[in-house]
Amino acid sequence: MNPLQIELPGLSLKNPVMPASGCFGFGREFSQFYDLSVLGAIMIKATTFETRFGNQTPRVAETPAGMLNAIGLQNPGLKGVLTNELPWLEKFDVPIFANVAGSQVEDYVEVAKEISKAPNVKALELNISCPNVKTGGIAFGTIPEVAKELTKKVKNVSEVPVYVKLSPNVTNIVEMAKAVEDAGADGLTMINTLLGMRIDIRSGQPILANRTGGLSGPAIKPVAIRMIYEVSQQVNIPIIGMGGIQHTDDIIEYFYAGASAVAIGTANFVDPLICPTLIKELPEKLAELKIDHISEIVGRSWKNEYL
Amino acid sequence: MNPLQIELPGLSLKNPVMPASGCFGFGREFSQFYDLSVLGAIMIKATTFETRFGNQTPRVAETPAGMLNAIGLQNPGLKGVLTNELPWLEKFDVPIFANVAGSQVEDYVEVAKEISKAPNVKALELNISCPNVKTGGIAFGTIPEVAKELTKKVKNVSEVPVYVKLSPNVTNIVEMAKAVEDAGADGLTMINTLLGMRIDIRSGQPILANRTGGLSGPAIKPVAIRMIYEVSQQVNIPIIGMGGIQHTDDIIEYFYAGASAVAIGTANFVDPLICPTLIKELPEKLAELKIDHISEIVGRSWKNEYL
Amino acid sequence: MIRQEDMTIISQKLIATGIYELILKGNLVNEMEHPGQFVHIRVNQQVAPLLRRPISIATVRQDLQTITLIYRAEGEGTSLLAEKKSGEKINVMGPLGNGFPTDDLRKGQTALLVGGGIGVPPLYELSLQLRSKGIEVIHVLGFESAEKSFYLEKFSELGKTYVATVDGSLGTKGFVTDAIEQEQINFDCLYTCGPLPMLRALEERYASKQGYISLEQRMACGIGACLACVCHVADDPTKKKYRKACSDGPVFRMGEVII
Amino acid sequence: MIRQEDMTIISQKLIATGIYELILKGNLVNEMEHPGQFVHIRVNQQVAPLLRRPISIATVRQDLQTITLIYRAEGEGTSLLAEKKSGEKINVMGPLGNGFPTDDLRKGQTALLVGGGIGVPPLYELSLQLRSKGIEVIHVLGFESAEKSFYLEKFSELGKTYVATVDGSLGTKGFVTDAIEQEQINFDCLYTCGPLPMLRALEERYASKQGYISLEQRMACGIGACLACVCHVADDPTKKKYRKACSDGPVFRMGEVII
Ligand SMILES: Cc1cc2nc3c(=O)[nH]c(=O)nc-3n(C[C@H](O)[C@H](O)[C@H](O)COP(=O)(O)OP(=O)(O)OC[C@H]3O[C@@H](n4cnc5c(N)ncnc54)[C@H](O)[C@@H]3O)c2cc1C
Ligand SMILES: Cc1cc2nc3c(=O)[nH]c(=O)nc-3n(C[C@H](O)[C@H](O)[C@H](O)COP(=O)(O)OP(=O)(O)OC[C@H]3O[C@@H](n4cnc5c(N)ncnc54)[C@H](O)[C@@H]3O)c2cc1C
Ligand SMILES: Cc1cc2nc3c(=O)[nH]c(=O)nc-3n(C[C@H](O)[C@H](O)[C@H](O)COP(=O)(O)O)c2cc1C
Ligand SMILES: Cc1cc2nc3c(=O)[nH]c(=O)nc-3n(C[C@H](O)[C@H](O)[C@H](O)COP(=O)(O)O)c2cc1C
Ligand code: FES
Ligand code: FES
Repeated sequence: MNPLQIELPGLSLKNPVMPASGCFGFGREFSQFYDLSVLGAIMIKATTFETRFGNQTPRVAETPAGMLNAIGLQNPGLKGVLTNELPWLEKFDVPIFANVAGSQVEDYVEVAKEISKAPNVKALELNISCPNVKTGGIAFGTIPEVAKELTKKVKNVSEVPVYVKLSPNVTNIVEMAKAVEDAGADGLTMINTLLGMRIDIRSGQPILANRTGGLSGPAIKPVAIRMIYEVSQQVNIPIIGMGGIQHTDDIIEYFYAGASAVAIGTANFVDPLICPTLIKELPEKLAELKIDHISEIVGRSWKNEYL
Repeated sequence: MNPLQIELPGLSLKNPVMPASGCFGFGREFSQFYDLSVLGAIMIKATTFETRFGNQTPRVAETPAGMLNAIGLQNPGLKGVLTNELPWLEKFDVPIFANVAGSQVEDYVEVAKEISKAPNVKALELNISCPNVKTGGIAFGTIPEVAKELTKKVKNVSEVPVYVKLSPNVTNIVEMAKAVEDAGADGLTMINTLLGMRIDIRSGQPILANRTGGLSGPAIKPVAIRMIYEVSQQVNIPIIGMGGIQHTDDIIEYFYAGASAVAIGTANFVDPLICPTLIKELPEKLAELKIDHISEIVGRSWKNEYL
Repeated sequence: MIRQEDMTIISQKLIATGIYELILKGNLVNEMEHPGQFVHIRVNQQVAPLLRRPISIATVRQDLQTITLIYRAEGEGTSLLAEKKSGEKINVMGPLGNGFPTDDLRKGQTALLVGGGIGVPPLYELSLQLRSKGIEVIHVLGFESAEKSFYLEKFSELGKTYVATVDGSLGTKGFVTDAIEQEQINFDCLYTCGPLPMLRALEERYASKQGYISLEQRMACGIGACLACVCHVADDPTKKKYRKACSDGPVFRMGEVII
Repeated sequence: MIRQEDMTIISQKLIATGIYELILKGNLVNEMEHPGQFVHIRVNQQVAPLLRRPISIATVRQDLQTITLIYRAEGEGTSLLAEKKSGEKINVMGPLGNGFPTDDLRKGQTALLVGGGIGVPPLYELSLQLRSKGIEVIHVLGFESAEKSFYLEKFSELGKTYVATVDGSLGTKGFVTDAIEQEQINFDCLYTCGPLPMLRALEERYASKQGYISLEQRMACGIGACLACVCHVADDPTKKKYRKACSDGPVFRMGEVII
């Protein structure tokens, strides 16, 4: 038995480790380093209806154990992704999560409808939480009713399961999670980045051209773990956890908190081989901890709470 | 002219650097290391009406560039603080911010009323944002209307200016800030800790006995800077900034973001001399950056935005 | 007085599987007197690991101005510490806490020193000081396995030394309590340091005896300011009295606090 | 092919105020060909500093299997790098990006190499390679001050070398553009690397000439995946075309991208 094999709504994965959206492009660059077929899945860069250039540079800034980014959803647009990126990815034996973004409901719906027809797209990841887009973006991710409506509309048109990516920049993450579950979401992915800023000491100005950006990396892991711990106890759909994962210990921590799979973002920039390395090390770590199958430990931190 | 001397509602400080509440006890331990009179002010440990033991241990856990704590407002209670702690602090030439906490409105009001009469208490810091107390605590800090009501009631009884300490665990920090400004708050202190968790790999259980805790330290600085940047543009009361300060560069960054003074929390645990060291180094840093007086640079990041 | 100092590493040696012996030199040694006190170490100047690490003082050599620490390299901080080489400096705060009282016993009486794993190191200086007062010492040291045991010869030079290992690879198979019973050891005062379950077992068995336990707690400040490391006081119906392991402890009279 | 390797530090020297020369050895050197390419360095294995640091390759010695990097120790990452000693290992990813094309010029033609501050290093390998093709090289190097200048003799050995310093402590007082005008330098192709204002000034003045600029941008991945380092393409009315400094650059034909 493969101790890493997992089943999620709409897809069966050879392992629970996948690169997070926006940290892996459409895979081309990383295919120089390894065969992408080893991955559990790939979450591709956000796709919007129109081609987008995104924000001005600088678009990244380092922070203590973290980084800020304000890429601004740069992507080749629905047509570009359907024509050039997804077909290229077909040569790998790996399911794709298509990260769907937009400025208005119609954009999301149109992208979801079309991209969910691509043969290797096995699930959508509804990005209602990108902090770096001025129009709309963030509101979808912070008002439960709005998130619910959007999720419903996307569910109506999608040919594949829909996962909703939650923003951590909210007072009540459980409320958001329940709203999208009610709307029919098949799963959750969390967390997106925390809104942050860094100011340059010489110029007195924010380093990012967009001024604020999204905080990712190890710094945010405790916030992500806490949110997954809270949400996983209150919903009945699986969670793909992310935020600062660098080691197999981090993966185990996410599972204990309540995640059923994990995604690796920022760490890909530090070590392009991080995903295959973690996939390789994970069975050993499980053996060391006397865990037969990774699914056993989903939510262990709260399932054992009253033992 | 002293380039560090600043004026805040209700107090005139010889410098803008003070230890943050809960990270300095009532000063006794640090008085072994240096003369507390060098400090701009002292924010003492939260005082509640009753004596509190707080949470079970473990109460702290380390995280990447940060730490979690769930002390649970352990303190000797109003009477203990008035009898033993504040009189002892009188031997130092340093104004005290009394951090006021409670589980219900009446507690806050009672503590505020009495503690604001102490001769060395020059301001109150209303702690509406402690994430580690089960009853009430957090709600005061996340619902604008509730925060507003509480602030009004405390303002009514306080003999000294009232600063309100904001929680970062909210969707809209500006809304919270405006609510307490409307209620008559004289200033803001921000940020309190982000709610987080860490799970032990061996046991599968959260490290903290309280399960969740408050994240502090360098990891949270980008979030604090962003919030102060947003809030300082929307309110007319001064902000005392805190979150991960370790170097004079960090202090400058907080001022650029919009803070008028700063507090040092977690760094006191790493280096008990951090406050006097930063106070000593700050004039040099200002000279290097060609800043005549620290007040000049409050909000520079957004004041120059359209130059 | 508690101070911070950049102490110089004189030597760093692997003495058992995962266990290092670190010798540090500096003026701070002048302040160190009591066995059972500890130092708080900053392993680097970066933001991670953020907090200091508490490590007991295993021996003090005033003549050489050195202290010896023995620690297990396991997590992030101690693993980084293990990479340091002699000649490098390391920031140390100390001495912290109150040590084991050695005045309760008279010459000729017997002290039983019971250590478990990384609780063993502070007992070495304690044993030295008790011996120098003419007190007889018996050691019972518990380890996971033979390969993780250390300082057995050194302890043997000071007094009878029994060992228990969980896997039975050395001495009695089992826990220190098994060894004590097996050897039917008699003593006037118990001194112990190690994992909580061990301390609890000893406190229960020897409740009627005089003894001191050294308590491990997760710490932040190490000086009594943050209240991370508190424990309840025994027989306190208000449940509001407390002691801080860092500044009131880490050594407490058996029965003084709830463990 | 791009790879990661733990390269060995052969030497690390302070060569000017705040400027270090670092020589690294490893198999990765086999992959390095083009002047203007860079490596992406992980200064330690901790979580902070989190990101790699991009540093240009200043020279390659295939025979010795070494590369030389020249960098300014200023921020957190480069300051930690400066503490490393020979014998230590350091994780290097590279070679990254496309270098300066050297095929545009014929033997006997003249190349003008203009560098500013830490933009100077990649020009050294470029100069070596141009010279080996029989192309004449002229260098104009700008620094803040004499004490921050470096490699002047080495450049002089390859061709005429003019210096400009902001404070006038060496060569022409002012910027590289002042020096070029003062010396009335003629050339067939311009190669330049340095701060943005310098690049802009050169592009403006020599718009009609052939030339290549090497662009600095804040980077995360360094391999073209994160889109941190993009720039707009010139003459693109849609404003949606872009180039990535890390993988399409860092060297661009003058006028190709908006800087
Ligand atoms: C008073 C006292 C004396 C000690 N003396 C010794 C000694 O002589 N030799 C020795 O090997 N160990 C000793 N310890 C335990 C030692 O402090 C921990 O093993 C060490 O802090 C773990 O750090 P790490 O970097 O390996 O682990 P990490 O997991 O990286 O530590 C993360 C955080 O948790 C804390 N922590 C983790 N485990 C423990 C623990 N068991 N006790 C307290 N804090 C912990 C760390 O201090 C740090 O803040 C002592 C502890 C105390 C409180
Ligand atoms: C293609 C390329 C080649 C380079 N070649 C050299 C070289 O040969 N020698 C040299 O000294 N410098 C070079 N630089 C600049 C060098 O990368 C930065 O000076 C360095 O990253 C700053 O790191 P730090 O740790 O000192 O600063 P920190 O302030 O700690 O850096 C924080 C973050 O900002 C980034 N950053 C800060 N300043 C710059 C900058 N000027 N350019 C790009 N990123 C920056 C860092 O990479 C890091 O991600 C090059 C940059 C690029 C893009
Ligand atoms: C440079 C960068 C770009 C990102 N772009 C996207 C994106 O397009 N869509 C999305 O849903 N999340 C995006 N994210 C968020 C990540 O997918 C992930 O949720 C977050 O970074 C936390 O994981 P990490 O700490 O492992 O990076 C981006 C993150 C980074 C750092
Ligand atoms: C151990 C600990 C205890 C704290 N106790 C209090 C408290 O009693 N009242 C309060 O308002 N804030 C408390 N805080 C929050 C700090 O005052 C400060 O807002 C926060 O830690 C961010 O600053 P820092 O990153 O510099 O620590 C506490 C923080 C820590 C780490
Ligand atoms: S560790 Fe801070 S009070 Fe003990
Ligand atoms: S640095 Fe990531 S695309 Fe250039």
